[in-house]
Amino acid sequence: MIKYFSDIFTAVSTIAGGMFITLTHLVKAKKGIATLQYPEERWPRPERNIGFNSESYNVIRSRLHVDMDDCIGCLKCERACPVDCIKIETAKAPERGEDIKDVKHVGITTNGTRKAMVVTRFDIDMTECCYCNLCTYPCPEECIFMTGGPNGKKHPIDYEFSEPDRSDLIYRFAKPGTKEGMENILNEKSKVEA
Amino acid sequence: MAEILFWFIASLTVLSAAMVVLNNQLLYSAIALLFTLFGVAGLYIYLWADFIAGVQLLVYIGGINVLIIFGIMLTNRISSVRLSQTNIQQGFGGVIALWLLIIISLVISKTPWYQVTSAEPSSTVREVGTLLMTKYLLPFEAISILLLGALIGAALLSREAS
Amino acid sequence: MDQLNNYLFIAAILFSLGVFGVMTRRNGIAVLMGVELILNAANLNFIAFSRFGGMNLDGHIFGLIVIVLAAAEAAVALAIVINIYNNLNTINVDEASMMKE
Amino acid sequence: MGVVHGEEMVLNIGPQHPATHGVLRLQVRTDGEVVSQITPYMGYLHRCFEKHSENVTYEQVIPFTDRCDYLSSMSMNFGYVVAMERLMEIKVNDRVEHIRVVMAELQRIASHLLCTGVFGLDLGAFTPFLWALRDRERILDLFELTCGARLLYNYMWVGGLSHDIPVGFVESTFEFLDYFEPKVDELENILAHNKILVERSADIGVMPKDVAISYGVTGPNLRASGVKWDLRKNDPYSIYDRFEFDVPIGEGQKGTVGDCWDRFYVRIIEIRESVKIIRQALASMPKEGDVHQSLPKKIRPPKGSVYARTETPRGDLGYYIESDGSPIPYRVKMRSPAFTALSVLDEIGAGWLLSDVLAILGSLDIVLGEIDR
Amino acid sequence: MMEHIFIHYSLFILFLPLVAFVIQIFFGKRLPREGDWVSIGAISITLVLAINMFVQMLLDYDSDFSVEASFVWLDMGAFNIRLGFLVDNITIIMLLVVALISTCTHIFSTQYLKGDIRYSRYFGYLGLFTFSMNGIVLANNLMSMYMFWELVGVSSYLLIGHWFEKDSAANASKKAFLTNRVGDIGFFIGIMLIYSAVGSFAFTDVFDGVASGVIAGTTLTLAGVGLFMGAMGKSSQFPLHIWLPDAMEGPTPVSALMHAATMVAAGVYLSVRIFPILTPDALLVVAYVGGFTAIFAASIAITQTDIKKVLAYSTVSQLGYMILAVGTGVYTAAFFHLLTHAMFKANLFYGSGSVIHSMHHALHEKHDHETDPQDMRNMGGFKDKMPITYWSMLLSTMAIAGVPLFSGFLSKDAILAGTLSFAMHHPEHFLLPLFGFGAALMTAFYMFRMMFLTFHGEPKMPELIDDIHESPKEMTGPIVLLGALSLFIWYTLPYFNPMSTHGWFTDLVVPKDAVVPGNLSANEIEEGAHHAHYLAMYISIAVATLGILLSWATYIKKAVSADQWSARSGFLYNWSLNKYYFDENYDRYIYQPTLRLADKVAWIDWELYDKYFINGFGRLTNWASKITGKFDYDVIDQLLVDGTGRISNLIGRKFKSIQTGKLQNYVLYVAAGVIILMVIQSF
Amino acid sequence: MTVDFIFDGLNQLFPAVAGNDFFLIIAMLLPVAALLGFITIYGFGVIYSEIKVSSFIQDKTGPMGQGPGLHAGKWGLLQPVADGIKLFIKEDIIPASADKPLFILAPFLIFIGALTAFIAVPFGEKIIIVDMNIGIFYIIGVGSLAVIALILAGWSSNNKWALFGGMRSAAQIISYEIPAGISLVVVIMLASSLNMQEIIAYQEGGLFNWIIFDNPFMPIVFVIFFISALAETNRTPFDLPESESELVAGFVTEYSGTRYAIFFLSEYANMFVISAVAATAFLGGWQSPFENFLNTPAWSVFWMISKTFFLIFVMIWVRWTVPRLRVDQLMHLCWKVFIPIGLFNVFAVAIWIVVIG
Repeated sequence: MIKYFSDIFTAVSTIAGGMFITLTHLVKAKKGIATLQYPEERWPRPERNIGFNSESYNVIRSRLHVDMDDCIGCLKCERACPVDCIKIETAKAPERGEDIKDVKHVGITTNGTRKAMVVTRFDIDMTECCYCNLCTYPCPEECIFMTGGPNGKKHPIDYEFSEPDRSDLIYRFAKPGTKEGMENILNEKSKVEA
Repeated sequence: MAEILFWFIASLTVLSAAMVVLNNQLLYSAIALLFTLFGVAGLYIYLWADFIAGVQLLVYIGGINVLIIFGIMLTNRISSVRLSQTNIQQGFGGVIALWLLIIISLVISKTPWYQVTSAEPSSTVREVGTLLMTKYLLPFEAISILLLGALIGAALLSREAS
Repeated sequence: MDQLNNYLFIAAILFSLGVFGVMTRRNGIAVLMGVELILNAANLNFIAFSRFGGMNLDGHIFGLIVIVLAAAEAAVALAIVINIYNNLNTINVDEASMMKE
Repeated sequence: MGVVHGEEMVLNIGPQHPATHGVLRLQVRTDGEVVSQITPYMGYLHRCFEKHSENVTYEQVIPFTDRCDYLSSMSMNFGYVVAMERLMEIKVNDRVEHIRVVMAELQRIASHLLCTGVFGLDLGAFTPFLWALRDRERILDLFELTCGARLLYNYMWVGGLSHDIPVGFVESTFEFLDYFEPKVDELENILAHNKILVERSADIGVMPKDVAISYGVTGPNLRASGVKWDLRKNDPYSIYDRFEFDVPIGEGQKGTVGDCWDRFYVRIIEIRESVKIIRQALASMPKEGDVHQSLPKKIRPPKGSVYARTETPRGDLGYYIESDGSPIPYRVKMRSPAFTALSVLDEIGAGWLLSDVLAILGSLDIVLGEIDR
Repeated sequence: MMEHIFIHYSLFILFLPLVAFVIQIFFGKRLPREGDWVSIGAISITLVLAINMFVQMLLDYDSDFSVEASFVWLDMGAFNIRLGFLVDNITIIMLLVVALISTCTHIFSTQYLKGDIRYSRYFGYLGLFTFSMNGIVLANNLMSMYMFWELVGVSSYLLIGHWFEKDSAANASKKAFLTNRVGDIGFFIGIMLIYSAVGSFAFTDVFDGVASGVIAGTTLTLAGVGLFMGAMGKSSQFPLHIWLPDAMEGPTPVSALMHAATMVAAGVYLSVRIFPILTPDALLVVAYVGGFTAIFAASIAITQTDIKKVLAYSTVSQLGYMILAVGTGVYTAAFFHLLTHAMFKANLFYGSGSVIHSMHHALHEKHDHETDPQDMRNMGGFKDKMPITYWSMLLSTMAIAGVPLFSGFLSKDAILAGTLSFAMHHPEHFLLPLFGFGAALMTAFYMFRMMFLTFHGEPKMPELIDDIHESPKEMTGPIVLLGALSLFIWYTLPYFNPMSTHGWFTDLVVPKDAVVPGNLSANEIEEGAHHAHYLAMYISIAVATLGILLSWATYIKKAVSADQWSARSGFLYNWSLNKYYFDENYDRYIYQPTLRLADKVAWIDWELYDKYFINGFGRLTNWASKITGKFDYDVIDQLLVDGTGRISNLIGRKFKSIQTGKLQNYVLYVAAGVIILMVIQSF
Repeated sequence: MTVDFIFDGLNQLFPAVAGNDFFLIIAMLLPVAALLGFITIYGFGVIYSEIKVSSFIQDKTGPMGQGPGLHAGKWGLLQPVADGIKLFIKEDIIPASADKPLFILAPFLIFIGALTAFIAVPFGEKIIIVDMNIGIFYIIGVGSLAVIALILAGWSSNNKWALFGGMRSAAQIISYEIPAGISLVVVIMLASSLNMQEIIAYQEGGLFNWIIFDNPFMPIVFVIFFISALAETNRTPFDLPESESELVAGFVTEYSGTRYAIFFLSEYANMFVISAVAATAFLGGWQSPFENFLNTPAWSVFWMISKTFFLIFVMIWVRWTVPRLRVDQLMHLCWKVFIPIGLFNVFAVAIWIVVIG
């Protein structure tokens, strides 16, 4: 009998306590609200500072971007990728370090490396990408990176890269016409040699 | 207007009562019974018996009909949708029932009923309550004991033998 | 609407339908529904006589008692029906005829 | 005479059901509402983790471990790198170890928050779930600040970390802990002692000590059954032997030892203990130290095998790695804690009502990614 | 309505045991000590109230004191039933008796039934019994008395059958119940006769009605005899006495409470209450029934070996005394004897219970479950082992045997004197005093026989004697108290004359003149009794002494061999031992014949009527005329007699198929039948 | 009452064709139309408040919008409207193996139950559609219709979850009608009338004349009634019939579109009715809490609705606080806690009335 009433008492008191807690949340609604009004408000990207000389160093994992002008076609990123979403094809440049105007190939990277290969295809399938960031580390020219990476000022952070067409998520970084241009050049060259 | 409504209710009652006994799907019968009970409750209101109508709503619809539906659910393979049943001696029974109706109707129409016209009572609840507590105290107590007995009996019947 | 006979006729129809149901249905619960119809018919007569026949509120009392009776009856009947179902795995009343002999 | 026995019914709970925490299918036999047998069917989330690992290099396995227990990726990374470092005999510096411990404990808090919140949700209390998620978001913010990802971090590498922690991380973590501690009390007050929740979970789904041990159940589930077993204490890895913390066990405070309530409450106490560890680790963390110091240039472990186990929020996580000397692992086997927790479900869940089974399932805190792998 | 404080007291006394009953039934199992303290508490309160009432009665000392209160219970227009209380001196004394014995029983039972599985229920039933007994005592009208009468029957049924696992107990309870029903039929008929004449149930109205002659003559006699039949049932008078000895299957405290002191006294109480409406004819019936019962039961008691059976038949005998006293008009004496008898007989039962209890334990120690612990042939020599029981039982035995200085002497003396004076007035009824004195002689004999067999002499089962020991305090307490109450001193209070019945009692319960015209006046008898008093006293002392001496000679001195005597007395001994074959005779002449009646009738039909009459007649006529005989045989016998049977057989076989066992078919037939009837009716 | 009032009004307005049956039909339909309008508006309001209160309790903002169009109005005010529109234009699926007639009948039955109960709810001294003698009794009686509708919905869906939900809700509602009824019996004993208006009239004269303050037992009675009301409307912690973590959505699992919307609306309508009954029976109905203050008919509507909404708010508040009970605990609570205490209250109040009142 005592248990019966003490059970009723605990039930009433604990439920009343819980209701008091929820009531405080209701009353102090203005203070505690955690929601962001998405289209109007965006998620604040944390400004990351790891103490390097670059003032802000963002490691935000967003979509991949390749600076084609710097890519030397070393295939390190392709090998690092655990899911094989990067596909690179290269062609040997006629001359190391020379610009080839026809295919908009720049011969020297910003780091000053002379390029021996022309990248004819650099495709990243973002539907397969697992955002592990592994491809960015081996790159000797730091030309592949997640947007918002070290060159964050050039590339704004964005995570709204949904596309109506699935094939639009295959990013083709090789400059348009490179492949055909290189084929033409190589054909001409072989013809000349022949 | 009220006349039309009366006949509407009466026909609802009778038709759904026919559904109750003629339909072969048990659950449809039960739902038809619901409408019959509703109709009878409506007729009670025409008979100035608002309290009885309320009791009819509460006990019949809220209690007995639900109980019947529960009974149907508990005594059938409920995961199959069709809860049908079959009839026996339909022809003979139909004839007998019809005859019964005819004879009762004859009796009703032939009998010169003693009728009085009384005024509509303002509220029946208080009077019914007073009657229950005075004149009909014994039946009232008896019926409550009966109810208690039925309760215990039903509980006992459906209890697991240990 | 203000005629006693109307109500008596409705009650008579309900009664015969109820009797028909009781006589013909094989399913125990369906039989029970027939019984409910009969009780309702009786009740309707009580209330009708209560208004027209000078029974005044006594008819109401009887109506109440009948309703309570119906409730008790339904409870017990369903308990029995469920028992029959548990024992015989059917509630067809014509198959529950062990008391025949 | 007899009570009404409902016909035996076979219910499929899931694979799409609000209470299965993922794509789990439970085939449940019920008599009325009483469950007589539970058969879990798994594999809806099977991703061939182990087979996959035999085809990628050692460092490429780490992103896959993330995806096993997606609610405690840090701990999964941690287990793998501990195993690899044992295999390659790498000793990492103190700063790395401290950061790893902080991350793992933060992850434990996040995971337990989700578990307790979802347990409430399973029992019908919606609000505490959202409060728990709100606080979990703060932890995910800290992770994002650290490594840029909110869920799948790939943060711990063999021999180090992918990044050092950013400037201000320690301060913001302390700030978070100060904010967080009263919230745990609030969570406990609204949920743990609520009479209805106690009624729903106390004495329900009791997992006795011997059952838990014979089924190989680990982690909070085992501790709730009254076994003081925590790898951080019993088989210390990393630097856990340097910190002071208690290992809470179920005491049967509201019912029997090893009931749902105990499993639930042990997690709440563990949150508090984790907070303690984080405070100690942050305070004693060396200011200097290169997180890439012992990072091997090329991961090519010697021929041999290793089995290493760590304590994740769900229990003992074991990695068995066999190397044939090539840069690609010969075999990676993962012993996942939630798998054993799920296997005990039929043992402790049969005989209860349907609602209780879902409460028991919620209290076991399973993650399908790890079970199916 | 309830202006007098006694009404409040009575209300409490009536309903407290009922409250205890309800509590015991619903919560008994859960209360500490299974709740016996609830019952004991309730009953103690009633005892205190009863004593209070008693003391106030003594202080007021008003012989005409009477208060009454009633209310309408059932209002059915012209027919209404009132319930109410009538409190007068008789009621107060009865209440005291009931409360006192009931309290003693409750206390006694705590030990006697210790460890019983239905302990709390037992106390609950005791409460119910006390409630209903008080109800009888307090009733102011026949109807409510009848109700409580039946309630007493129910609760005695429950209590006798307390150990219903034993077949004998279950049968005894049924027997008691059914036998009582027989008497109650008469009671009910009597009530209805009176009601139909007087139109009221209340005693006062009935008495007024009788006085004013509304009901008189044969009707009144019949009503009186009818009411007395109820008393016969309850007080177990011949020939309805058979249930009481069997009722000893119940727990011994129950026997003490109901079958010695209270329930069986209800019959006497009823007779006393309705005394004014008993006509001389009815009284004569009463007197003869009582007198015969007294001597008849005493003669059975002489030979019984079961200690409780002896007491039971002694009870029947003593009740016969009381009824005899009522019949001869000295109802004061009857009531006085009721009072004293309640005390000493309850005590005797307690004592026997104590002995049985001790025997039972002793047998239990020896793991002997075969020996009957109630059989006196297994006892003997308990005197030193159970001194308290022995001495108090001895006091009560003295009282019942009519030894001077004990209560029984006073009351018995009064009865005998009344009987004697009645016989003096009406010499044709000389048998009545003979019954009285004969019974007194036998009582003295068999009571001391019981004492000697139980407590004196050599132990018959020496292996038990070490385990025999005095019962605990809860049991000896009531024994001592009631033993003390067997002394004369309490009953002759203001005068202290051990030889005279003149005490507070006689003045309080003065006999009122019967209201029936032509009845012999109670006062007249009283006068006569005074004259016959000394004669009666001497005879009774002589008779008692003779009985005791005879007993002493037989069982202590062994001067007279009991076996020889029994052998010599032949069938008389056997008859007595077998209770005059009453049960067997009932069985043989009433139950079995009824059962066999159908067989007999059938037999008569076939064997006598058919074979000898029809066929014989046929043969006779055949002998006279073959044609007539053939006609007779073919037409009468085959066609009409057998043919009827065959046709009904045939019809039965045909109609058997109608009985399908399906209710719905029956409904159909019924409906069809109704329709056919209605159609026929309309033509 | 209102019907007569409108009928008289129409007759006076058009004396030429007075007494026309057509007027009577209008007089009957008008209140019904008003009622439907009220339920719709009330539905929007209560759904909005449910969303908002739950959001604030959970530290969210709930639906917010900066203007009409995409964002559901200012502060999300148009969210319920948008929800409603969505539900009504959604495809209405009837499962192939369902029992079609009953599947269609069930939502209407429950809606009829909710709607017909409204006509006995008093909003003011004259503002009540039908002032019945047995008003409070009538509402309890009509409320039991929901049970049948729920069983039908659960059964006819031919889905195990739905069946479980239907049976559970039926058992639950039937059981909790008893403590609710017992609590109302106490009120009826005090007011000695079944008429809603007379019950309110009994509580005339300010806050402390309300039945809830009538004697020390009444708060307990009120709490029992209110919790039973929660159970009868299938609200948390008694939302077992539609408990989403167990039974997916209970008896409405297979319902979609308009039919689902009707179930949804009926639940909220039942909440209003039961809160209105509670307000009437315990909190003085449409009477102002202060004697002779704001006690005009217009204010009476305000008081009634604000009391009702306060109770609805408490229901919402409770819903977002507590977990859900289990079936046997639910029954335990009803039969072993509420009914004994309720019966005790009946006796206690009866004694109180005789001894003190």
